[in-house]
Amino acid sequence: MQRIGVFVCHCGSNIAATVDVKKVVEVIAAEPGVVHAEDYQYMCSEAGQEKIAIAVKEKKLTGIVVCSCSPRMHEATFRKAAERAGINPYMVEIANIREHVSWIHKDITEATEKAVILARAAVAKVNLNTPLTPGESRVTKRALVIGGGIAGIQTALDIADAGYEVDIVEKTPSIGGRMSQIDKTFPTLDCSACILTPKMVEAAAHEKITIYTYSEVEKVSGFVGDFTVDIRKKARYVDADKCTGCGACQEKCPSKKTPSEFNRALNTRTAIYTPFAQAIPNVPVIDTEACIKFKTGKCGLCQKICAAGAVDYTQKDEIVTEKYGAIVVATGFDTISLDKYDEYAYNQSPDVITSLELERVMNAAGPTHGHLERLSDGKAPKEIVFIQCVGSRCSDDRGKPYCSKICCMYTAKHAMLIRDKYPDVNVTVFYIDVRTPGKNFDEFYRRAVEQYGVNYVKGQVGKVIPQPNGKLLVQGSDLLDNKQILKEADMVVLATAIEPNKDVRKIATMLTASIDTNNFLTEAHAKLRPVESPTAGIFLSGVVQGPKDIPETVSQAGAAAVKVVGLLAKDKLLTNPCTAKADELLCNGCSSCANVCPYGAISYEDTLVNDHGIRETRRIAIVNSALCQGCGACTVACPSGAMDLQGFSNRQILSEVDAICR
Amino acid sequence: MSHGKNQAELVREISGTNPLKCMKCGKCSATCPAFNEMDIKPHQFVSYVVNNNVEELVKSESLWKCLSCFACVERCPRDVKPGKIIDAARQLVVRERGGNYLTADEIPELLDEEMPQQLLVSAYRRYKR
Amino acid sequence: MSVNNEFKPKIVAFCCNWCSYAGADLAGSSRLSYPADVKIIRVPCSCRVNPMFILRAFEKGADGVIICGCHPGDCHYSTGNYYARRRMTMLFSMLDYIGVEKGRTRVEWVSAAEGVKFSETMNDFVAKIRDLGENVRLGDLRCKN
Amino acid sequence: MYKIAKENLASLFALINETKELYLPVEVAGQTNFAAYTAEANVDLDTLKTVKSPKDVFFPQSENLYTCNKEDNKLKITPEKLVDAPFVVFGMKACDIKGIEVLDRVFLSDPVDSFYAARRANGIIVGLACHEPEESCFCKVFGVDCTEPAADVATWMIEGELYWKALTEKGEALTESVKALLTETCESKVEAEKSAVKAIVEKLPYSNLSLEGWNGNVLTEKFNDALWNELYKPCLACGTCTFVCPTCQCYDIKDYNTGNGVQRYRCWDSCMYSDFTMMAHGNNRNSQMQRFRQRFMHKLVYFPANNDGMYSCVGCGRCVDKCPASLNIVKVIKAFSEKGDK
Amino acid sequence: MQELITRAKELLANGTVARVLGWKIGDMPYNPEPAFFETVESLDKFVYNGFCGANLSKYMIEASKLEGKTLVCLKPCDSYSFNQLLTEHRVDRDKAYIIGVGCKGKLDIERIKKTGIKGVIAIGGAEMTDACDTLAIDTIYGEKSCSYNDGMLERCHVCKGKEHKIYDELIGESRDTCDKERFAEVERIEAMSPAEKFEFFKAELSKCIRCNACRNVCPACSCRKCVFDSTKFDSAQKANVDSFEEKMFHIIRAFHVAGRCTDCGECSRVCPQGIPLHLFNRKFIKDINEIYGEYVAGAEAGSRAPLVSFTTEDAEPSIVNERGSK
Repeated sequence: MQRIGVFVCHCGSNIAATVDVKKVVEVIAAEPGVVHAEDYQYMCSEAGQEKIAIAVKEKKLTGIVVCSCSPRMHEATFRKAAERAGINPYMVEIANIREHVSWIHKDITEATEKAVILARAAVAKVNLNTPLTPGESRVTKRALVIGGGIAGIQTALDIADAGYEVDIVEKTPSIGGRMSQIDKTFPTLDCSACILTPKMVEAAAHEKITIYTYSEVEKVSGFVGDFTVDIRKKARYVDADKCTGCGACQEKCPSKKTPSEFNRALNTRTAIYTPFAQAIPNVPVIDTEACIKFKTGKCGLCQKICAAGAVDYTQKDEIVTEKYGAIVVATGFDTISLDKYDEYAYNQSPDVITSLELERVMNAAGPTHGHLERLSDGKAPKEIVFIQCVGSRCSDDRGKPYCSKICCMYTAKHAMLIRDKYPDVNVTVFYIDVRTPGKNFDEFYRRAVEQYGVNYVKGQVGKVIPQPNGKLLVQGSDLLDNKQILKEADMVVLATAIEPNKDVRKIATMLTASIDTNNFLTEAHAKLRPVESPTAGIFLSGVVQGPKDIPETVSQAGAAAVKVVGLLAKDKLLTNPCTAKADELLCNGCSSCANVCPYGAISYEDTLVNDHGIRETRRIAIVNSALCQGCGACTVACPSGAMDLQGFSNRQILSEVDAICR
Repeated sequence: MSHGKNQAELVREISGTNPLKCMKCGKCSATCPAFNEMDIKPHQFVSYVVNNNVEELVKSESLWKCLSCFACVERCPRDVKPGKIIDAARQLVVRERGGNYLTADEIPELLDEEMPQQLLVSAYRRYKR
Repeated sequence: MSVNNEFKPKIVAFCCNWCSYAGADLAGSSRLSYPADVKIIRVPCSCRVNPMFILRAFEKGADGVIICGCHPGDCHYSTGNYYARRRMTMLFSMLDYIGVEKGRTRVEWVSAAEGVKFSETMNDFVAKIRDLGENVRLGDLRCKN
Repeated sequence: MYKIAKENLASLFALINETKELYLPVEVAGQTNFAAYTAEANVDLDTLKTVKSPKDVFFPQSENLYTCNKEDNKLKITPEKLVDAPFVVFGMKACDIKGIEVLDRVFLSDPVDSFYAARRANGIIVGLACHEPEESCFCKVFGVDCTEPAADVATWMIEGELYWKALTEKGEALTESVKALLTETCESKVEAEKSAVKAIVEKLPYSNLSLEGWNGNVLTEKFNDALWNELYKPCLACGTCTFVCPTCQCYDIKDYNTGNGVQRYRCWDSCMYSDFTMMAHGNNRNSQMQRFRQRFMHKLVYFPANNDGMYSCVGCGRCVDKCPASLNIVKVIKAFSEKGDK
Repeated sequence: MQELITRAKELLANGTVARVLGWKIGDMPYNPEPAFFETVESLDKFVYNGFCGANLSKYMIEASKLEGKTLVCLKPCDSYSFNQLLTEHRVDRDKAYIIGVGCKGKLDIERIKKTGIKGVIAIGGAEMTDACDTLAIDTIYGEKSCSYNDGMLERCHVCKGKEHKIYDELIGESRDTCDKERFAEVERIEAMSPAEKFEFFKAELSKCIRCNACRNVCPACSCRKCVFDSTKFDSAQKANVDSFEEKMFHIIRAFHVAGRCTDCGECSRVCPQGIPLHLFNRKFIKDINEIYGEYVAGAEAGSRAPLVSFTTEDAEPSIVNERGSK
């Protein structure tokens, strides 16, 4: 039995005006376990807290009930007061007699009665409280960034600049990501490569950053502060230490028919290749699917030509195991498949392209060397139609229900660039809404219309029909004129919806990070914790969390870095002691609890138990208190009651129920 | 011709669509082969229902110009199905005239030599449920 | 006022710490009243509510039990209320099946911003329980005197 | 010897119930058990064996012992009132009456259980002879004569008439109080019925079960027998056998918090349960084999050792009928004798 | 049956299995008991007939702890239970050699006796090999008969089908004995008024003697220590007749097995008071199927039970107001 002290606060007249505080003290003093009860004007004041300290000392209290305002207001205050007085902070319970009593009830008898009942419930609970101590876990001062696009690079740079080691894992042969494919950026129209490549170089050169390209995360275990990750370094068949990046191998390679991933398959590449000229590292990889040597055993030209002797056909995949304190997911996006959008004739005509493909067409390093031309016949287009919201804001299963956010702006950019460079080309944009929130965004769009004469049509395109003459007949509606428009275009550009990278679901599973139905990772709080995953130690950077443009991505990447740095700066983590705990004598090892745990905090171990003389090895649930956030989902999933939540135990809650219902 | 249930509600009920889902993209009108024949355009059907102005929709030319090709239904990104809405409006007229559907025996005598095959097909499509 | 013999139901409200308890606090600070018959038990999440707690409340004489949590999708622990939703649906269906009046149990999603909804919900729930009268089908007779 | 037509039994029950509580077999939702008589009760005298034995009329499944309340900061203890009015149990079978004799040995010997003693002192038992014994019956093995229930009043149901014969003073008094409904008759029909039923008993498959080797003196030998390790295996550790048994008398004492005080009550317990005789240090029988062995050793060895050779089994056969794993005392006894044969 | 014994002997003799879990011949025609056989000779007492209703899958929890494999005989419906136990890591697949035994519906002696048959001495027609539709029953009170169908367990009338969901080999033919609507009784209760429902369950549950047979036989109730026996939860209960605790016990028990119960019907088979306990479990199964989509517990090992799963589109608990009693 505890020795409980009850402290009833007047809160000036906030409580005392509607609750007979003296009466509460009198009634509660007679409760079993209560050895001290008093009231005071303001319990949260220094003098009030002092009263608690004195009572703890004089009455040898082991538990404290404060009848006051909401625990959300002052629970922490009174816990600290208890700790200073020498008792465990978790031996404190609050009876909320202000927000839940005095402020909502007018009748004093009724309010007093309710205050007594709430106090009784708190007393009943404290009777079953046990001292709890926050756990500690160590922090490995190294971060992992998954994805080497602008989001990943920026996060890594910011973390590294703060003085912590960072590893970047990038799936493709080079870092750079989508931004490296983009020609110009809105709303300033500066060259994407010009602002990205210095960052890539900086990352590669940074002494705190290690880059694993052509690599994938294979396995993740552990928890916040102490993750262990296996990284698979895929065989490049080129020794990075020897390669000078001269490019001779690529020139000689006879296998030249593979569609270039970097150029969105608008042209081809060789079997041994670097995705683009500024690739980092500037070390080619061999695509074994395309390589004649790997397919037939004959060839070996690249090896012969390589003066550095870097080509090594015997290279094997390598697994690197590394420990991290925090993990940032920055896996980015891709455009959706247009296979279900037959009406836009994307698969029928090479002159119907996506906006990302247009970026490559417009880029000097792209398949047309930056000349705007039709991919079917190389002719310069005279009439270009842009179609917005292709697959975005779509409630059927062909597209995505969300707005892809970046399309309005890049379409304005494309339209403007074309009109600027080729004033004789007519540009028509079919739109549903033009969305331009952002600094200088709407001004940018208006310039496209006002200064560059881009023809914006409010309406959607119903179908694109390739004509025998090579033209594309675009049938759309102009809702403002209430007309149907038929337009012969030379080129159609689709603002295709973006979606998270296909691999993200696999990664989310490995990280036990929650993911929504659209495959975006869920943030811990939509407003207040937008760069953290609900899973402790996992952070989100870039489009993996939701559609974003470059400036937003960069700022979020920085924010994620700050969160990581904040975590790595700690030597030890204090963990919330109100975590779940399994009673090993009751546990069945059935996995029900692990199935409902949102944090992957529960694992199973074969444990030797001594059950009243019976010794046997049993599969027992083990809760990792560093991961557990204390929601209690597991406690209800557990049929035997083995799983219980410290601080909100089954017996504690039942005792509150009993106290209220008596 | 309004008794009991409000007509807009009837249209919603018969068509099984929710016009409020419309985001006014106009893809229905963009895709409609009978657009030029219509006085009220497919994308407008929705607002007539939303604004409870079914009476006018029922009186419109469009009611009988729609081919029920269902291109708008196929292409609508918001699952609003203007084709079903106009079909529902037609239903109101048919029901008002006392019938619900034609019976199979009635069809032959109604057949016109010059009636295009396409209309027959679309009629079947329209009335199959 | 204090002398009346009208039926005073016992009502237990389980509120999740992050949304509904905060919603109740907001109802308090906004002075939005609801009957004193409602007594709130704070739980970390609606998924912490074991059906056993609810039956225990009825056993010991409660006339109504209401569970409040974050709106689906807004759970502080991301998925807790989804589990709570299934569990409570099943439990309520079973209680209905054995002949307990449906109105005695309820789940309501109340966010931290919905002080008004909290108060309205409680007013409505208490009114419904008053209409239903005393809980005679679930209590333990030993607790009745 | 008296008799009463079956169709007049309702009046008889009503008459008894006017002055006394009456317990008799009542059918509820397809099952017949002893319950308090009410005008609406579906009385069922045809079912040979009620699911539970009627022992709970004298030793209820759960009964309150006392209640504690707090009054003005002082603890107030109110003992439960003892039964002080006569009541009648109608329709007990000979085996179940023998079961009461076993319970008497436990509860009426020093220290006397006052709750049980009060019920025994006030209870008037009207026995009903068996008419069609069933294959699971083996009362004969324990010397029970199912045609001659050793009650305060013995009755026989023969061709739609209940024959009534008082055997004790209590029985005489009860007979006196209902005499208006009875008519006097001779015993010849009863004698014929008895010999006919006895002939059937001889034919029952278990009637010749041998108890050889089971007595109070074989404790160590039987306790250590390896056979238990085999026999217990199908046992599910449920309490069906103990709860339907007319002689099982173990109980647990528990507290119930009513919110206004605490009720201390006792309820039947089963030696098959893992928490049976649980103590602070744990349980002294921690395997199901031990718990299983306990039940049969108690019935066939420990009890006779302490009660002049009396077994605490009366052969009612309820465990034979009801065990979910088809285990029972007969199989145990047979297993030991088969082993002896080898 | 002979084929089964021969095969079991063979597997025991060649060391594939260390023991056989089956049924041993009883001392009455209708009471074979679950048994472990460790020697070839002991298998002479092996029996498999219409009275072998007991679901042996739960015994595999203990058998999984023993050295060597256990040959276990599972009927089609038992195989669901085994799968469920496997899903919950309660049995070890590597420790089991599963013979899927044929089943043509199992008999319930209580049902046979309810037809007025007393003093049973011998029963003909219960053997698996028989195509008999009628049981010839020899009693002390003369020759009686009962149709096989009338003597069948309730669960066999709503048979889940003759397919074994997990096995190493199959011996014997099975028959789908389903001739009743599985949820008919649940629907009948659902259609009652709240007062009628309450009276129905009150009458049924008032018979409960808390013997725990339902719980202890249940393959889903495989907890090492039940919450109702545990001192940790403040929920321990024992034999409190006519109190709320019976209702609480049965509701919570049904809730704990909801989504895990394979509807094997053992609870109703063993209840000494004949309480139709399956009506609780089947209600949950019906609700789960209707609200969350068809789910068959134990049909597939490793599948995720509905109550440890969710979708963001799940129905709100208020759906009970629309579906439940009016």
